[in-house]
Amino acid sequence: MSSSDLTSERDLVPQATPKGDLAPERDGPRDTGLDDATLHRWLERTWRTKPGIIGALSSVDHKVVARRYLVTAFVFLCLGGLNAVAMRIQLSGPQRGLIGPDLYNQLFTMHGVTMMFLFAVPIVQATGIYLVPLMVGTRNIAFPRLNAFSYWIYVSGGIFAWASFALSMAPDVGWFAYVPLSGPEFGPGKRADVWAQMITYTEVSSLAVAVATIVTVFKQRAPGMSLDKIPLYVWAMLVTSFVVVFAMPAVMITSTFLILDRLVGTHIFNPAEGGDALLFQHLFWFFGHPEVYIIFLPATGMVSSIISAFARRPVFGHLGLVLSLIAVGFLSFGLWVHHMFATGLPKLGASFFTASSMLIAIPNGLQIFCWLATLSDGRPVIRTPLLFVFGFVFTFVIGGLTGVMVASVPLDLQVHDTYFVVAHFHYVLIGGSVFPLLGAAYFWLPKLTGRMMSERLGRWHFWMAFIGFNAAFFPMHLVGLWGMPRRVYTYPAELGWGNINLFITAGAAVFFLSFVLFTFNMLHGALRGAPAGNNPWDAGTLEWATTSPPPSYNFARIPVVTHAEPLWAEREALPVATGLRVDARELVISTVAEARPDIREKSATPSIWPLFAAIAVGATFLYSIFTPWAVVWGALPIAITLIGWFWPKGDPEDEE
Amino acid sequence: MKQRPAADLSALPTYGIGPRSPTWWGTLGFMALEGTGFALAAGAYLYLALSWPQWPLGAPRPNHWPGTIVTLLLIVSLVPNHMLNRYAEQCAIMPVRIGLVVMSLLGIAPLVVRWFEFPALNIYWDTNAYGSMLWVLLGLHTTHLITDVGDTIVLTVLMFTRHGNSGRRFGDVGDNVFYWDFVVASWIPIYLLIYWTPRLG
Amino acid sequence: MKRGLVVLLSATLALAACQREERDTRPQSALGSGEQPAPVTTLEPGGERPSVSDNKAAAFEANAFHLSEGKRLFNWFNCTGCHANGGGGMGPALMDQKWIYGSSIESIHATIRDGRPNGMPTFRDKVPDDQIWELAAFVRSLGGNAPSSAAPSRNDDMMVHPSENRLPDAATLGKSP
Amino acid sequence: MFAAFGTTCVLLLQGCSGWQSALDPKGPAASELAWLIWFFTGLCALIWLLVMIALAAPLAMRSRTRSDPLVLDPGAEHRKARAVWAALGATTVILVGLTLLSFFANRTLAAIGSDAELTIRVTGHQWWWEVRYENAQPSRILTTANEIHIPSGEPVRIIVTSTDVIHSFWVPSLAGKLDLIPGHENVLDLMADKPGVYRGQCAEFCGQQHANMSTLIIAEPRPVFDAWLNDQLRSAAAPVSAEASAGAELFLNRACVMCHKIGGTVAGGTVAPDLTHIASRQTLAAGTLTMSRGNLAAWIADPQGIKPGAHMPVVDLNGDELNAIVAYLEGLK
Repeated sequence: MSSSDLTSERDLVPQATPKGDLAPERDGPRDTGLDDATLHRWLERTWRTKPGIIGALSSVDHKVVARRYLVTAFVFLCLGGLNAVAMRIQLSGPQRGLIGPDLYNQLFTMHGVTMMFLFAVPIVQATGIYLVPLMVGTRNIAFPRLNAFSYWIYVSGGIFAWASFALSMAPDVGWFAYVPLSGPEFGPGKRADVWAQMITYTEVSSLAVAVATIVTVFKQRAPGMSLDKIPLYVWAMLVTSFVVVFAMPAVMITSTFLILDRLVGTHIFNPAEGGDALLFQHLFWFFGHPEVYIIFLPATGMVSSIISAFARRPVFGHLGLVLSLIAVGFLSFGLWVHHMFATGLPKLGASFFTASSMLIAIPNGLQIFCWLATLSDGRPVIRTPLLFVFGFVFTFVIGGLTGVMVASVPLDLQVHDTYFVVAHFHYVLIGGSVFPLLGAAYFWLPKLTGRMMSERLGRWHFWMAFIGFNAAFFPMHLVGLWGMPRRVYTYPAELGWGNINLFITAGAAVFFLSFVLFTFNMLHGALRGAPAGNNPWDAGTLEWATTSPPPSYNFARIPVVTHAEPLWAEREALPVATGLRVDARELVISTVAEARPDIREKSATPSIWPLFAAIAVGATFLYSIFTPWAVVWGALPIAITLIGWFWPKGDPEDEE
Repeated sequence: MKQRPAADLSALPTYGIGPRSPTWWGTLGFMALEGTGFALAAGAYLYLALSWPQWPLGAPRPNHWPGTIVTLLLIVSLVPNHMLNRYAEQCAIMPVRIGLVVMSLLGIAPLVVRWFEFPALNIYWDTNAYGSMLWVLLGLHTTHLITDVGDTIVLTVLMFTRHGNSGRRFGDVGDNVFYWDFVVASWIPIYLLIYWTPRLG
Repeated sequence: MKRGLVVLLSATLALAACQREERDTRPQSALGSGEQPAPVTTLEPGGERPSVSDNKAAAFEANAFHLSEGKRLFNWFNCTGCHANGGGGMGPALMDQKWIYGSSIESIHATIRDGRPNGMPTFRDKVPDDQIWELAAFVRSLGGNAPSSAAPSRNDDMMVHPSENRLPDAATLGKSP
Repeated sequence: MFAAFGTTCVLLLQGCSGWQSALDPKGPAASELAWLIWFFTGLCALIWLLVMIALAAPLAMRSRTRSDPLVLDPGAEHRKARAVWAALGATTVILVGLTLLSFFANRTLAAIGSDAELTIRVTGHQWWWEVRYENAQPSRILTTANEIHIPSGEPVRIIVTSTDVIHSFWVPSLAGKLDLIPGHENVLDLMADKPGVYRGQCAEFCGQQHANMSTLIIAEPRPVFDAWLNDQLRSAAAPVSAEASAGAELFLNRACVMCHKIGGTVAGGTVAPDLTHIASRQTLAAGTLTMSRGNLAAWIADPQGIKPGAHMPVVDLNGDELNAIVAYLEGLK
């Protein structure tokens, strides 16, 4: 991107559109000409989250909702991590009797389910909920009540899953819960139903967030932020949200089919009556593979932001990176079968999926090359966020290359469902997503809290996490090749896997401790850290234009964007738009491609109804593992809460 | 950071209809994900149909008449639906009210006939996988239909209150029209799949 | 965060009162338990017999795992040979609400263990006691006498009758003898 | 870090001698795959090293003192573009190469069993393997469990399926894995180059005792194999001692007979492993225990302690009864 493509500000003059025979528009005070203090008073009164418990439960501020999401997801990360530690202790030696198979199976299922559905997807979406509106220069996410609703549904799904774990009825069928093991005959009790319904909760919530994110990026970008000026992180979230929209329905269909088979006796997966167990795997992995990219793509956006800030230049190959994001999004739907190479599919068909799996390595490779090119100008500023990016490249490239290995049909037959694959996907998911997320935490938490985290502790944290992670997961490649299958609660001593498993457990302990350190650093930073200021890293995107933490209205005046790195391009004074009302929640709706300001639309006011709706929907989901009639009985409260949600209350926001 | 005013937005309108409004895009997003769900359910049906040479597993053919009547009703409803859309664009309150009442009735009518569609499938959901898939497909679309009819009825009531005569509400009517089109469009492939693919074999 | 934890904790405590879905594969201690309940008479016409003061019944009759194990054993031990999936054949039907020797799990357990006149053999030595309890619990569920949240779902077999978890609850229908 | 890799390298050498290792191939399919694994690993390690050099190189440079991040050197940008294009081209070429390589490896694997004489049907159960040697003459069909004898040096066709949940048949030293799926039949061809015992394990999570569902492939020269097969086709040996006779009596009158089969007796259960020649096997309970008098007794006395969740129940037997049954089973060579 060169700096020559500044949008002429003349293009931004809005074109008034003729209106119908409506009552004359009621009007209120505008921000034009107000001094900063008055403007702040007005906007704060209009946009704040009201005090008190009801006010807190009614909040629709994207930053408040995102903070809740982040904290909740972090809690689930810790719980999932504790599961992992328990499993590692059991596996630290052959024939250990600490944990029996019944508990062990629940542990690894809860670990997978928690990490995938309650940590990874929510946390990348939460980061997007927080950052995307700030980065595109708007005052709230699109459909803020839907956003609040999504959080309540998510947290109730999480509580549901963990309460069932506390009751010893957690799912014990693996995070992909293959039938027939999870089916009506071999999965007695409610354990598999808990899996199926927990999926429904979390998918409803992430679909809602995805739609809100897409519309925010399409319609709420600051004036002048045409497609070529959208930050890479926002592109990544946009593509991710599209992948969510097309992938998540697959798992909802899968879990619905499963629950129907279990509850009302349909035969969708029953081979004796014309069903097929493999159909489950096709449907699940049609979601399951894109899921990996739902977790990974936002991380690439974080990496681009961090690299750009510390290499002190725009990322090399902006267009190439955007195109590769889109390419990965598309291709991610074409490789689900590589999870099923051992099911005995026709050889030629399987080979096609080898080719498509290899193909996705090309756009991913392009991203890595562009980042390396960005960094190659000279020694970058080495701070903790960038260290985690280095850790990301180190580990993710290993994960990507072992991904190329498992994409090969014959090779996969030796490593499928062994610890090699466990190592592979942890390198991809932790290396590819958790390391960037940790970097992002050091990078953006000062924006959330207004205070810096300790750099020294950050470096300690990085090296502990890096060494612990590699020590825990690298040897798994080997133990997998030596024949150790995944999901075994014990193994015989004669196979000689004892020492290496002990070593892995030690690595896992170090990795776990690094998170203890991280938690301390976060809390310490949030309470005692040095003040961050608006833009501690001198980065170029819009979230750094406002205070840390940002006010409830994000920006006192909506920025006008002239460059992909607006803060670098406009160092003297940031161009802003005026003319918005300050007594109502007004934000700028712009056109999809060029981001020409088009409408001054009202954003929804706080409401308690999304919480009520979430309770009604959640109760219906919970009840429906016991009887199909729950859907009928639940429809009434859901309808009532939705009417309460959408019915106009006479606020200025509703009436125009 | 210092700021300089660069654009004055005070003359912008306060609502927009169709693709100009975020709600329209939100509606489109939900259509995309629901459409994906339908497509996958239909894909599951076809997957099973192609895996079993003796599909539909010896089951009697469904009686297509209730389904055909629903289809005709849905197609006919498109005409008033689009008239309603035009009135909403013109922000004409009375014709919009009448149009919504008509659309509510035209939504309830196929639901009534839908009640007779389930027995006309001539098979139960627990007889075999073919029966299961028919009930799943029909059930999915019925849920869809009930949701949108409920939505239309609430909107109709809303338009008769003092909140009705506002630009945003007319935008909502436009989105409701848009969604009904989707309800109709998603039915056609399901109709063909349920009633006509078993007749092919 | 605090709020989340409090909610989580209180929900956990509230639910801890519910029945846990245990999968006890060794309900009685493995070795040396030895003692079988004292044998009862082989003839007990109609009605309930006094229940054994043994809490086996409670542990088995509403536990999903034991019910599903009972269903598996019902097929494995070829109970269907006479009772034909519960519909009855050479032996009486198990799905209706007629119970010749009582519908309590103790009565059914006694029937399987000690046998009954007119053809029901004794399985006292052939089937371990816990498995008899599992079978008895399952047989009860065939007539809708087990809670639907614990009763087995359909098998991956040909469909012969609606699965036990979909049967109308005999108790609430007032059909229980 | 280096310590970690050093340790793993040492451990790597130690692990190569395993009897359940993909890196210790004992048959043509596994050899082909081991070669493929090493080739991919080598190439990937090289690529990874190049990326790491590119990543570390800027650390050795001087830091840039440019004040305006938006002023870039057009010449340098141009050189970068060329480098990125070159890397992308190389990536594409390598990936195409690897795709072709795996395609041809697949063809090699498919060719292995085209002329197999022996067909074995392996059916997965929770948590053991039913093994049936197919034969045109019904009387020569052999059903056994958990241990698969094959003739060495010749291809064997294995047809796999399942009657309950999905399992996966995997003997790493001989071949890649293949799933056993109810309602599907899959075909795996394998061959052991030399006589030996190769361990395999279920590789698809199948419930509580997934960890204890292993199998042994015992490859023997053809004559030994034929002798074994003929031996196994015989009915069970009659009890020789008084204790064993008592054991046989107990076996037929207690819970054992409900599930197990012993050829030549009335015990005809088919839902559990066939015990006609159980004492000729090397392991018990699908590889959970080695075969010995003590382990047999332990297994019968407390199966739920050894393999919790397995379908073998705890049967109420007193010490004498237990010893008698063990004595009987021990004689079933």
